[in-house]
Formats: sequence, C-alpha cells, structure tokens
Amino acid sequence: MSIWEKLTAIPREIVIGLVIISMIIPTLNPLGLPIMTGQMAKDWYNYVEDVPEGSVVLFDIGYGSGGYPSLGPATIAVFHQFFDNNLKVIIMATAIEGSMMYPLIMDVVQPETKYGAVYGEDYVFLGYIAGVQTAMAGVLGDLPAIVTADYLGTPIGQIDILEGISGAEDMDLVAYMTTAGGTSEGWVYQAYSAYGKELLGGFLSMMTTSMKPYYDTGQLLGIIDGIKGAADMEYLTGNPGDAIQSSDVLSFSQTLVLIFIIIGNISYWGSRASRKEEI
Amino acid sequence: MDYKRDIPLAITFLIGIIAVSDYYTTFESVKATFTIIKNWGVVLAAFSLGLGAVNLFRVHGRRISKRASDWYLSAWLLVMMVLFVAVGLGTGQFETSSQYTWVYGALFLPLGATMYSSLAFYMAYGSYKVLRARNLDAFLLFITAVFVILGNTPIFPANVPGFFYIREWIFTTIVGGAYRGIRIGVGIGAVVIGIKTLIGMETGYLGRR
Amino acid sequence: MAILTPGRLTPLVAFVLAWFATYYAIQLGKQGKIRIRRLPGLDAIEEVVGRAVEMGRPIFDIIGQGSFTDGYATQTIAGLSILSYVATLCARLGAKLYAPQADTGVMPVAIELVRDAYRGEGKLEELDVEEQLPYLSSEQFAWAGGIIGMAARLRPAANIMIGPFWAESMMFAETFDRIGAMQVGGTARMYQIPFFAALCDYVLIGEEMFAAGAYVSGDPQQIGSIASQDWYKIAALILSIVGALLATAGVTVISDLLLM
Amino acid sequence: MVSADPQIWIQALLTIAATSFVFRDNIVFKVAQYTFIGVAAGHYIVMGVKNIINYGWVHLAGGAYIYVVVFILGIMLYARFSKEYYWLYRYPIAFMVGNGIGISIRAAIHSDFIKNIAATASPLVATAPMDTINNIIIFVGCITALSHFIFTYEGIHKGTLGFVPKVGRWMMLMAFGASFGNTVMTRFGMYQGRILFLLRDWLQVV
Repeated sequence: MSIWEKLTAIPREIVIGLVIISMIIPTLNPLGLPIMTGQMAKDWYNYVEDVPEGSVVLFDIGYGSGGYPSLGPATIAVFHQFFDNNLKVIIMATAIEGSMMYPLIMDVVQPETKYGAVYGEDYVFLGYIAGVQTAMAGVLGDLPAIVTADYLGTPIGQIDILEGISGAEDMDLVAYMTTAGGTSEGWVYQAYSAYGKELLGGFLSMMTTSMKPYYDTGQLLGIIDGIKGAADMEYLTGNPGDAIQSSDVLSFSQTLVLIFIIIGNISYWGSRASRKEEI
Repeated sequence: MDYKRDIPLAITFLIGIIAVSDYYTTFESVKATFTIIKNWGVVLAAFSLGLGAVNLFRVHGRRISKRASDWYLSAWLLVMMVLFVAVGLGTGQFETSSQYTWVYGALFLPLGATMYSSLAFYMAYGSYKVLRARNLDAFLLFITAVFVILGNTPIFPANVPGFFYIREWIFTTIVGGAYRGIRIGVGIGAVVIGIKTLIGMETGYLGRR
Repeated sequence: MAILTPGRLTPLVAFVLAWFATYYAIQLGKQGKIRIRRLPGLDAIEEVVGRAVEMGRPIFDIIGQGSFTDGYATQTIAGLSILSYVATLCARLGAKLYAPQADTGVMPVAIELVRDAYRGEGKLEELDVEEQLPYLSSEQFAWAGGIIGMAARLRPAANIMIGPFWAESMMFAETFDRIGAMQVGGTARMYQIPFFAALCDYVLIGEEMFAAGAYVSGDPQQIGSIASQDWYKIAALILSIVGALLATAGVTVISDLLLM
Repeated sequence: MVSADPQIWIQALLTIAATSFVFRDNIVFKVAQYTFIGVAAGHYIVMGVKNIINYGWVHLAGGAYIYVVVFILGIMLYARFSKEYYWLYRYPIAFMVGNGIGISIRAAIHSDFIKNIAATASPLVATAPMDTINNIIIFVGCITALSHFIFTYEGIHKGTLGFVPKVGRWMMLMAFGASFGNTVMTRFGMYQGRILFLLRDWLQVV
C-alpha cells in the first residue's frame, strides 16, 4: 500500500476521535477571537435599533431541542435588544417543542430583573399553536378570534399587552427563528406577502442559501445565519454568550475538517498520479 | 356521486378557493369565513398530533404480542410515551408543570439535541472521503465549499480579513443569483402542483384504499 | 369599494393563468403533443447498472421514506417511476436489484412496479420480493441503519437514490462511497441537494427528478404539468432579460407592471 | 466536580448513547432511539390535547356550538386505522390539504415568482463598478439556473444556446458548495452545544 493509498483511507474512528478532541480543547481553553459581523445580522440589528419605543413585535419560537444550540443563543441576544429598546413582545411558538424552549431562553434573558419588564404588560407568551402556516395566518388575521389564553391559561382579556391587538395591523414587526423550511417560508408568505409586514428571519446556516432570495428582494429585512449570526448578534448587542464561545470551537473543528479535505484531495491526486506511473 | 371520494375532493377545492379569495379580494364575508376555517384548521392540526402515537401503539403492540426481535425495546418505547402523557395530563398543567419540565429536560432535550447534531461526524468524515475535485462539476462545488468554510472559521478571518469578505461576496453574488433562479422554479412548481391538487388531479393524499 | 386587494393584480393574473395553463398543458400531454428531453441523469443510471453487471455485484435503489399522504408525495411518485425504470434495466441486463422500503403505503406500489418490470422482461422468476424489497422500518434512523447494514453486507456496485430525503442523505452517501459504490442521487428537497451534489457521481437537481420521472413513465399528467411550468419559466426568462435591459436604459416599465 | 443532579446524569448518558451511532449501530443507541420516539409521541399528545382544549373546547364551551363539527372531523381523522371506515379519514384530511395548499400557493406566486422576477428586471449598471459586476453575476446566475430547468424545449439545451443551461449548472454547483460549507458549520454548531453541556454542566470542568 502506497503512502497515498494510506492517506486516502484514514479509518473513520480516527477522524471522528480527532474531531471530538478538536471540540473539547477550545471549550476548555477559549481563545476569544475577534468577531467579524456579517451584513445580514447587521441589517437585523440596525432595523430593530430604529424601531420606535413601545412598538409591538410578534416573535415566533420555531425550533426545539435540535435547534437550540444555534438558535437559542440567537434568540437570547435578540430578546436582550428587544427589551433594551422597550419594545412590546408577543411571543408564540409554531414548533411543538417551542413552549419548552421559552423557559430556557427566559432563564438567561431575565427581562424582569435586567430590564424591569413585566410579564403581561411588556411581553407575553401565547404558547404552542398547532398548524404552522394556519397558526401564523390565524394570529396575524384575527388574534382574539383564535387565541383565548396565554400559555399559563390566563384569558387574554386580562393581559394588558394584548389589549387593542386585533391582528397584523396592530403589529409593527414580525420576527422568527426556526429550523423548519416550511416555517421559514411560511412567515414570508403569511407576514410579508399577505400583510406586508416588516419581517426578520433567523434559521440554521444550512437554510440561509435557499432563504437568501427573500432577503435580496426585500421580503426579509435581516437574517440571522445560524450559529454565526447568533455570535454576530451577541457581539452587536454586547451580550456575549454561548454563540461566541462556539466560535472558538468552530475555529478548531472546521480547521481540522479543512485539513482532512486537503489530505483527501492531495492523496486522491497523488494516488491517481502514481497509478499512471505504474502503467 | 361517490361520497368516499368526490365529497372530499369538493371539500379540498372549496376550502382552497376560499383561502385564495381571502388573499386577493376584499369581501368581508370571505374574510369572516376564512377566519373560521383557520380556527378549525388549528384544531384539526392539534387532533392530527395524536396520529403518530396511535400508529406507534399499533405497530409496537403487535411486535410485543408476537414477541418479535427487540420486542422489549417496543415495550420500553410505549412506557416512555405513557410516562409523558401521564405527567403532562395528570398535573392538569400540561407542559408548564415543574414535573413535566423535569422529564422533558431529562429525556427529550438531550436526545432531540444529539440525534441530528451527531451528523456532524458524518459531515466531517464525508467531507474528507468524498469532497474531492475529481472533475469540473465536483471542482466547482469544492472550491466554494472550501472558501465558505474558511470564511466561517473565525480563526482565518481574524488573521486575514479577506477570507471573510470572499465568503460575503460568494453569498451576495453566486448564492444570490443561482438560488434566485431555483426559487422561481420551485415557486411555480409548488403553484402548479397545488392547483392540480385543488382541481382533483393530484389525489395521493386520499390514500389508495 | 375595490373588490381586489390593492397591489395584487399581477399575482392574481399570474395565478388565474396558471390554472388555465395547467389544465391546457395536461390536455396537450394526453394528446401526446409534448416531448420531454431525455436527461443525462438517465444515461448515468444506465451506466451504473451496466457497471454492476460487469462487476457481478448488486444495485441499490432507495426511494426515500416519503409517503403518498405527506407533502412530498410527488417526489415519491417520481422516485417510483425511476425505480420502475431501474428494475427494467436490471431485469434486462441481469443485475440484482435491492430496494429497501420505509413506508407501508408506498411499499405495495413499489413491489407491483418492480414485478411488472421483471414480468415485462420475462424474468419474473428471478425476482424474490421478500429478499429484494424488504420493509426495514418507518423510523428514520432505524431505516437508515438498516440500509447501512445491508450495504455493508451486500457490497453493491451502485446506489441510486431518487426521492424525498432528509438528514439520512449524508449517512447514505458516505456509506456507499466507503464500499466503493457509484452513486446517482436526486431530490427536490432543497436543503439536501447540496449533499447529493457533493457526494454523488451524478445528481438530478431539484425538478430534474420530476422531468426524469415523467420521461420514463410517460404519464401525460406529469408531462403536462412540467410543460405548464416551462411556459412560466420561459415567461420569467423573457421578463427578466427584457426588464433588466430596459431598466438599465432607464425604463422600469416591467418591474412597475409586475409590482402592480 | 461532577454534577450530582440526577437529571444532568440522565441527560449526559443519553447524549453519549445517541452519539454512539456514529461509530456503529449498537444496543445502547437503540435504547436511546426508542426512548426518543416514545417521548416525542408522548409530547405530541400532551400538546395536542392542550391545543384541542385551548383552541376548540373553549369555543364550544363558550356557546359556539358549530365547533361540534370540528370535533367530529377531528375524531374522523382516526378512521384511517380502520379498514372498513378508512374513507371517513378523507373528509378532515381534505379540509387540511385544501387549507394548507390554498394558504401557501396564494402567496408563493407573489413571494417566489413575481418578486424575484421584478428584482432581476432591475438596472444592471450601478455607480460603483464592483456593484455592476456583482449585478451581472447575479443576473447571469438567475437566468442560466432557471433555463437549466426547462425540459420541454430541447433547443435551449442544444446548439448555440446550449452553453446557457450549462453555465446554470455550474453556477448552481458553486452555490451548493456554499450551502455545503454552511452545513458543516450548522452541524458543528449543534454538536458543540452537547460538548458544552457535557463539560460544563455534567463534568463541571469549564
């Protein structure tokens, strides 16, 4: 077996083992590398900065445990900005695990202690609503006709923030985070296309490429591009958290992947060349 | 008229037309009707959430009674399902009780977070084994993939900012252009398939029985 | 009071025209007046089947774990059309076909199509449905794990996976590459296309799989709906090109018209 | 110090069990997988019942007796498991499909089709030369990629015009490369959450 052939066939256990090590080292010893913020996240941040105080935002938690490592930190950073700018936030969940994500997020954001926000006056959580696009269209079309209570069962008549909110016309901005393709396109269809609402979207990085045309055509005003976008938002809002720490891990593990890609290609061409020589 | 087939097709058509009319016209009666349809749609979607569980009960119940291989795993699966339902409905507070938060945090959260993310290792090994510039097609894909990974890996832009700008440029131009073309095609494809479904030419959802 | 919602005239016109176009194109398809071009992907399939025969090793055809009742039914149907085509080639050339199944609703249809293909070639006695089209599981990872196990055991010369695919696409592509199988992939699930493009020897991108499925099945409905989409794409091309040229010259009539 | 919280211990063991599949299929992974399927189905039932009460029962109890129809339709969904009454399932599913398709395609033609064409039909020349180059690349990418998906006019793929869809395929492959690169980041970002949990919350070494 030539050296080239050996290099083309490194056993998977070794590759996977090295990848795990490359994730553990930077978690133990963070590097704290600088963050270069992307335009899509900057657009999101700047747009929210310019929204007048007291504006009403509808926010959708469209992910569950699988998406939390990327989108949880992003949601936390975004909420810091919302509460810092005194916006009124109506939160809903189109993902079935969304209502389990809500307490995880709020444990970190702590709107009461950090921003003096009051549940029911400054923000409310409506809970999980089944039906994805139907739920979106329902909340935007006629909120009191569909929602009867918040996630704890308090009737909406007793919730101050929802007073006078009858649907999209009383909301100033819609934002969402999701791991589902149907949800991310659904918000464009239901909020932008049907009601012309200003819309901000956050999703996994692997979805960014196919959602980008909506951003280019002004249907999405800003994008949070998975873990990278989350790190950008943490940096922009000045609330460093898990996403910035992840950046260090990405530095190590992706460098390793790049090295393996290079080894793979060199050995591929090397073994092709040496086979030609033999002939 | 075949009530097993024609009436469902008529329902699909009617509901679809109301949804479309709600978007394009300003008639108050249409809007009011569609609001009811949306409310009903949410309730029906909620009802459909139990379908998977019933199916699991059937499949795994059969495996347990036949003592098929791994039948004890099937029993374990049903125990887990019943546990969640008992904790969720028993307290009367659904997902908001502290007991439910605990079992969710212990069981669902780690599994949901790990099942898909462990694909990272397949990604790593797959990139090494397969992402090779063997011909022009593969080379084109390879070259942008490498530059995007370089731009995404903070250690490179931190030293050479150019890597970051190359990634941004790839997204602005190449991704923006090609995916716009794909979007136009996908959009019209969805519309045509949707229309075929509404007019009863695409009837797969009715099942074959 | 206006009857139409403001700003939606053009979408409405496009939408209504799409109804007529779809209906008319299907009529044309039934009359056999539409021809779909043969895609290079089909030649790639022929090539991998031929290679399997030469090597004396089997072929895998995976149609994904979609069903007829989910939103990906059209992709499953395209996958089944390709499966029928692959089965015909395998029967004709003498390669052993394996097509593991994941959905109890799709499985009987798949079996019937493969049987018909073998019967058409007069090779029905060579087909063992129980062995070659086994039901593995409806659970994603159990199904994927089953296929990975089968692949390691049977060492196929080629793997054809056309249909709706989710996160398992990565596992398959990597596994089959490891055992040295050539791969043809195709899916219209946008998020999975890049893996197939990166990891397969040939990929049917997005709607190419519908066109390939319609081509091999000859179903006038499928052919007709592809034709109506083509008319819209051609309209989109003309509007974009003329619109961009006019706009560069300072005349924005087309984008104004579109946003009416 | 290692955590003493039993919840954290269960989480950690399940995390390791679910990861073990990448080495090979094994019994520990199978247990994790069956647990996952079971708890997910249980969670779906809990959320389903809550939604039925909040969005259906409340209206019915409040005097909107028309909601009886929805409850009957909802129960009819479960006829799909009966051989004899399977067809009853088609009524509610027809309702859901009609609503689902209507609600998405009515906007798709606007958001996906018209908005994207309108954006392409805009000036190519900008004040900054770099912007002009970028505009042209976007325009070429969009047009050529779209032309690749025309199947019934063979002329587009042959002869002098034949290079147009070929360029489209190349542009798309490059775009897929970008998507691939981003997916690497997605998966590592996701798994990093588990590493952080294991080291910080379980082993408490960070």
